[in-house]
Amino acid sequence: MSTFIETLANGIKESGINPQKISITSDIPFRPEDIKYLGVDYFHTNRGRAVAFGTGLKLTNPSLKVIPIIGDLITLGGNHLVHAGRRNMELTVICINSFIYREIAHKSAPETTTKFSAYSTFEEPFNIPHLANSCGAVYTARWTALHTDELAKSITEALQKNGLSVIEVLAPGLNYYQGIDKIESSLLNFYYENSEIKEGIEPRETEIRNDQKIIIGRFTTLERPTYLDTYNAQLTRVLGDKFIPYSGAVAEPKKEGE
Amino acid sequence: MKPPKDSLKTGTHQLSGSQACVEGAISAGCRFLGMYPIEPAIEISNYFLERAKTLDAVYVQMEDEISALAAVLGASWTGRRSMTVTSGPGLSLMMEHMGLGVMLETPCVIVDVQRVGPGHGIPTAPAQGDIFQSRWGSHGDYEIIGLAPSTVQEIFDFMIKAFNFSEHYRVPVVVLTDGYLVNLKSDVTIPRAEDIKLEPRRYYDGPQEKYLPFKRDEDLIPRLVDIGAGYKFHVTGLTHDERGYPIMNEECQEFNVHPLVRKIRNYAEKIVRFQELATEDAEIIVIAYGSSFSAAKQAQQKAREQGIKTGLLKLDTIWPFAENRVRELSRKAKAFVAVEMNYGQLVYEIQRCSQGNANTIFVTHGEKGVENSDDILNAIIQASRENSKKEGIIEYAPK
Amino acid sequence: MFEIRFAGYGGQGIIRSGIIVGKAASIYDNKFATMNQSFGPEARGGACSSQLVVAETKVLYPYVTKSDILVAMSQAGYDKFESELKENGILLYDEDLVKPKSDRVNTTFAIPATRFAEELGIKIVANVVMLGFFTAITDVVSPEAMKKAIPDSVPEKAIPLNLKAFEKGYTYGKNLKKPA
Amino acid sequence: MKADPKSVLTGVYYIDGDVAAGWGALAAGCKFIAGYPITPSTEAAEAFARVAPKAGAIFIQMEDELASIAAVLGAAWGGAKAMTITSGPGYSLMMETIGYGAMLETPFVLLNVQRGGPSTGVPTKTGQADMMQSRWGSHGDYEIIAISPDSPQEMFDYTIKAFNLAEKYRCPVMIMADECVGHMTEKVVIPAADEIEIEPRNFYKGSAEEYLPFKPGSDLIPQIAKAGDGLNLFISGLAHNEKGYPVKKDEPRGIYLKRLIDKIQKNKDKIIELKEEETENCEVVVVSYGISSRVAIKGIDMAREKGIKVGNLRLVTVWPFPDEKIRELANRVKAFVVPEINYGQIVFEIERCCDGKANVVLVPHGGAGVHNPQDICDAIELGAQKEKKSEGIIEFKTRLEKLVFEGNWSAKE
Amino acid sequence: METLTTRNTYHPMENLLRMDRLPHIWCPGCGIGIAVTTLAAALDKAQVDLNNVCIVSGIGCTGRVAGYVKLDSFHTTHGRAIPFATGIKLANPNLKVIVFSGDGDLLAIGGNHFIHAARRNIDMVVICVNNFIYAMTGGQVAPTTPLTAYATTSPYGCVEPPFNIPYIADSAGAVYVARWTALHVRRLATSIVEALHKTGFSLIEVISPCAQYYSRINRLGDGIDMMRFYHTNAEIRHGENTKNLDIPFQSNIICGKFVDRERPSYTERYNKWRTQIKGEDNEG
Repeated sequence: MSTFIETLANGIKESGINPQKISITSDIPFRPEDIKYLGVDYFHTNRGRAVAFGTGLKLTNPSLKVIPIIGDLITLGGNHLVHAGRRNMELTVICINSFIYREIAHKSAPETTTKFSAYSTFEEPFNIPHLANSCGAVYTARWTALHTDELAKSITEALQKNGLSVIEVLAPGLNYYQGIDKIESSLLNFYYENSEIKEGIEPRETEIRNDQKIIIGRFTTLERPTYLDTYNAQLTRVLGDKFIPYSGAVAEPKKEGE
Repeated sequence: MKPPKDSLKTGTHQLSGSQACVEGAISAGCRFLGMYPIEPAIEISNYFLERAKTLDAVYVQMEDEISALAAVLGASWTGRRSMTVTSGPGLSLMMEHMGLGVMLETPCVIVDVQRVGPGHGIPTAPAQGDIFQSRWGSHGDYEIIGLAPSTVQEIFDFMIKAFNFSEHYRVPVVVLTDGYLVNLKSDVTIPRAEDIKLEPRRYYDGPQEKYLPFKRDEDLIPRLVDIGAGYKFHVTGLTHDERGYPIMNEECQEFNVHPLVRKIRNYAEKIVRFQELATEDAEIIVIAYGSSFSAAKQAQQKAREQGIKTGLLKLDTIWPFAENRVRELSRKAKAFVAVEMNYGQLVYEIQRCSQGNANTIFVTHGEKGVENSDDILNAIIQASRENSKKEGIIEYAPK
Repeated sequence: MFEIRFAGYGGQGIIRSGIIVGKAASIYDNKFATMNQSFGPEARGGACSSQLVVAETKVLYPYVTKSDILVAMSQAGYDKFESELKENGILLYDEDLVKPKSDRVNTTFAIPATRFAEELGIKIVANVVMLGFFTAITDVVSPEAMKKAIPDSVPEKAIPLNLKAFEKGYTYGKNLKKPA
Repeated sequence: MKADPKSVLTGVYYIDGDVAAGWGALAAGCKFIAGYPITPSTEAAEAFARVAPKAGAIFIQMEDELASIAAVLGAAWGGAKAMTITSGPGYSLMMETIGYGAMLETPFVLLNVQRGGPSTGVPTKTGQADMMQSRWGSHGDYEIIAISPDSPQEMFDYTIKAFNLAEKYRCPVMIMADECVGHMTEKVVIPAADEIEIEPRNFYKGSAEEYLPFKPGSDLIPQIAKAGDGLNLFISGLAHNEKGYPVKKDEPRGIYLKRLIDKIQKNKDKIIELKEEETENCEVVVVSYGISSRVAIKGIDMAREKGIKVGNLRLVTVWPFPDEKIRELANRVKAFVVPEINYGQIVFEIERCCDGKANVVLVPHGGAGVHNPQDICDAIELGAQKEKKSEGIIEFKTRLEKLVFEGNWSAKE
Repeated sequence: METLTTRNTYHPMENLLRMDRLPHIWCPGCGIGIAVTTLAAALDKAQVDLNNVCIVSGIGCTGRVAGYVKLDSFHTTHGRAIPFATGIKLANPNLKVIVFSGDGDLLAIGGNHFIHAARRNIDMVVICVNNFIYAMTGGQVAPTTPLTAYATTSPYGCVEPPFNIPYIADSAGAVYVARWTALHVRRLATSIVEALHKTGFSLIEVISPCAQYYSRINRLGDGIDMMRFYHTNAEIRHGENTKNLDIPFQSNIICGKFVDRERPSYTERYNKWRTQIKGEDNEG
């Protein structure tokens, strides 16, 4: 079992939520064993669509807790994330930031070029917590994958939040999920050692820069009505009795003999 | 027109399909790659980036394939030869801009390294499942040109062809290869600059104030100018007239869109390319393209050894489809054996053009390995034993 | 079969006119009626039109090719669609808003619909006045059907006023002895 | 199962095709529509948004078409009957996820109100040029079902049918309408709820241990599950086996992947709906779909007045394609006449199935309007007169084409 | 070099507009025309060579701007003006690229490109006309529609909070961020000039009336009424923290220049990388 899955499992366990009511939507291919271990439903969505897929899932069955885990920066799916934030869709988004900050890493990690990382050489990354915050997320945090206890705690807190939570996890290459290889572990250690916890800092200040330590921690937590809260309140206000408060869209099952 | 000498790696080198693709593009004058990484097309973009270091070439990894092709179209209008590389899921995302490319008649090349689909499919396994998609995947009516190289050398050669076609016909050209071929290593001969013929861009050369971006030449193709050259032209994805101004009626729709189809269909015979092997006396004709070619060739030869008069038609261009040649062959042959790494796509075209003259047998190829020719050979044998005309497509079922 | 064109400018209820007649014909007169309207930027600002085909059997071709009836509520609408009107086609127009060419004397009918509507207290029912006139002059729909269709298409509070407007146009049409 | 009375707006209406489709979805038990505004399909979304809150259903306008269809798939796996609504450009954006949906065998419905293309084309006017795209637009091999309604009443009826087919065959079902039908206002009769038959979702009810999400039944269709039922679902867009686990690169995958095609192809007879008229003793048969099939009747009537024996075959389901029917007709007619609002799409399928036995005449139209019935009549006459078999498709030269390219037409806004 | 006033005609607008395409499609009372006029004034003031300016629009009412402006102009697909412009800019860095489009186009379907172009700091001026609604398709809810405001796809009031566009642009990395209403033509022109002279991703939001849909559905009067509303409710606060720039339904609109900073642009970083690599290669 990879460290991340164990962290996730701990986070879920602490939250007290029945794993059977949790769905993970992700564009990262998890292994069946990991999902079995977590005891959740898992949807390997197409690239970038984990949040949008999760939106459909959550709205259809609001009793579910949905955890979109999105990888490879937030390239394809960035739009879905910011809009989910705006709507305050009740999702616990885990952003795996595998973008290799070459300039930062250059200092100590000698061998950083994995297959996907060659591209990042001349680009600057997003400040994900700041972006999430600017579009309305109710919970933002950033940890490295080695901050297992802190990360698990953040997952627990985020699962208990009503609204869009965004937890950024700094972890190198995608292989991390299949077990860490040598290059990645050296990079991960580098992240770990070069990070500094600053809880509650304004997300604007958490930009990852090569001339300073990586700022990690829980940055914001606030209360805002969720999409469905707003929806039900507004329609009740306007439609009164004619409105059937929305509680889900699960279809009736086929009965015996039908 | 000739490529600039210093960009060429003239000589014979051992190259992977990915490298051959990039060398071909660079030889064809391509200086812009907009892409988004996807298996199994990553090597191509990595190698382009490698080569871009020493050339005046632009490389950009966009946020997704939608924007990758959008950027390529924009770049092409500045006068740079531009391309993108992708694989199935990415090609699906590019579909809307394929239509824009067609509508703006923008020269560009899309390399599709096919993998098993639909959905994620099997990212690392080669396939030929995007054949129909490349032709029909965007909404509305249009035609494109599709090329399918079969060897590493052909990847190099076809990239030059692709750019030449796209400049000449002002249409997106799709190069349909797959994960097997781009990873294959083989000797590739890169000619000297003076031996490579490049189609120059069809620039407008009349008086500036008379420029009409969509006024067609005799051969239905309009002339281009670059952004920044002072023409102040307008182009739109809406149905437009010669000036490029939108006009929303059925007459203008006819005026605008019919030529998009015609400019390819009318010149299909000039575009279509194929290679034939022993088709003169053949009863059974194997039709194959892309990576399936070498296994098909093997099977064809083995069948000949067994005394079955077998020929081979290898399609270099998939689109436009080699209609006339298949029709001609259908009158001579007893059966076609269509070989594809999918569950039946181009075979529908073959069946259509066989006009009920020849049987059409379909073989799914590749699951036992791209090199494996057993199923093809067995299908040939099955076809040779069948003496009556059968309706519809006969699916070869492996024993 | 009738091919009918309603033309005017935005805000006059031109589309609604097509819907009301279509509804009256197809639901209350048991005929077949297919209505189409123009959409998008071309439908904004000035010109606005709807086309309606009414027939005894299913309408196959959904657009007006040559209209039997043109209802013009604006000069621009009239100018645009006049050429589409059949040689012996009927022209109905608001006499204060449209100045038609005079070459169709026998089949041209005028009504001060907007002025009547203003007299009734609200300009926006001009189209309903026109519909009353339309019902009186042409054989497309029965007045009974129209009187059922109008209440379906307007807010409840406005029903009496609209029916009054319809009556006004209808009576004016019935009393009109000869074409203008 | 009968429709839920809360969701059925029983009555007689005078509404447009888009609205009828929106209401049809609600009647079919659809509780979730995610969409993004695009002309000319928006009215369907607006209609649903208006009625949904009163029936416990929801409409959500997503940020784009990619998100809309992804949300619909999520909703379907959450257990909802779900639909998205779009037109050409949006449809192109959805292509990746449609293939993904087919791979997951997700039941969902997609309404495409076609407009003039390619690219932005003519947004406010009609077209039928997404027909091949609907079948082939995503990468890889898969099959879908496509229905083409010709009136607002059919927009209502066939939206319900689309949902039923989606449930039954667990595949994307496309309603390939067009602007003309979508924006056309006609009488629509909505029956009482107990007269509407809807296909309930065939949820898996067995134990979690035994559940195989992609194990097919005898009809080749697996039973579906939904999230949150403790089944520990593992659902992936990777090529997967019956358990849903990814197959390896070198493993044989044909048996799993080909079923996506077979489950439609082998149930074809049950899916295909055709409307035939006077095809028994005709010399020419007109094959059409959607709005063109209505306009075609007008052309057919004109040709019949001239004494030509013309049959009419309307494809209500366009995909899967009725190969056998065309083949059978090809044996006894001289020609097929195919009016489509495109420059040749379904006509290729007809040419393919007629095995060189009859001529195939295409009556093309670029869109932004419908055919001139006179063109169809002339094409029928051409088909009836031509004794010799022509090679390939005969493209009829329409009046519009002559006007634009040979007449004195000049572009005016 | 060619500028608007060197083109020797009577009125600068005549030099920027395709006179042969007028009248335009915008409704009476719309603010887009004002924004275009202001762009003309700004181009004149900025003294840029018009041959080197290229304008790209997406789809929507504002998307039609490219069609009326006499520059090399591209009317692209919905939401994709920014990536199309990115291709142009990277392929020919000498060009000045202006993206002129609407809120739905840039922030809904184009949201991803918006944040990524800002992150990459692609050198372009993005003018986003925000009228709070999808007008071209007839008044659907937009990601900028204020909470509780009506639209055809939110017939019972909008249930989604709107974006604060300057805040997103800022958080994604834009180097210049400003907001004005269609009333602030002179200040808007100044902002456009400043943005044209910046290297990097500049965003200018222009709050604009939509009399035909937004105002009509929400009973806010016509274009003039909206202008009056801006007159009384717009408040200029230069340098305001972008997080405070939400626009609730019919309340204060904070305008001004909020961000003006320096970050290396994509092209600068790319070229720097190439020089480095070339250097390394030479050493090797």
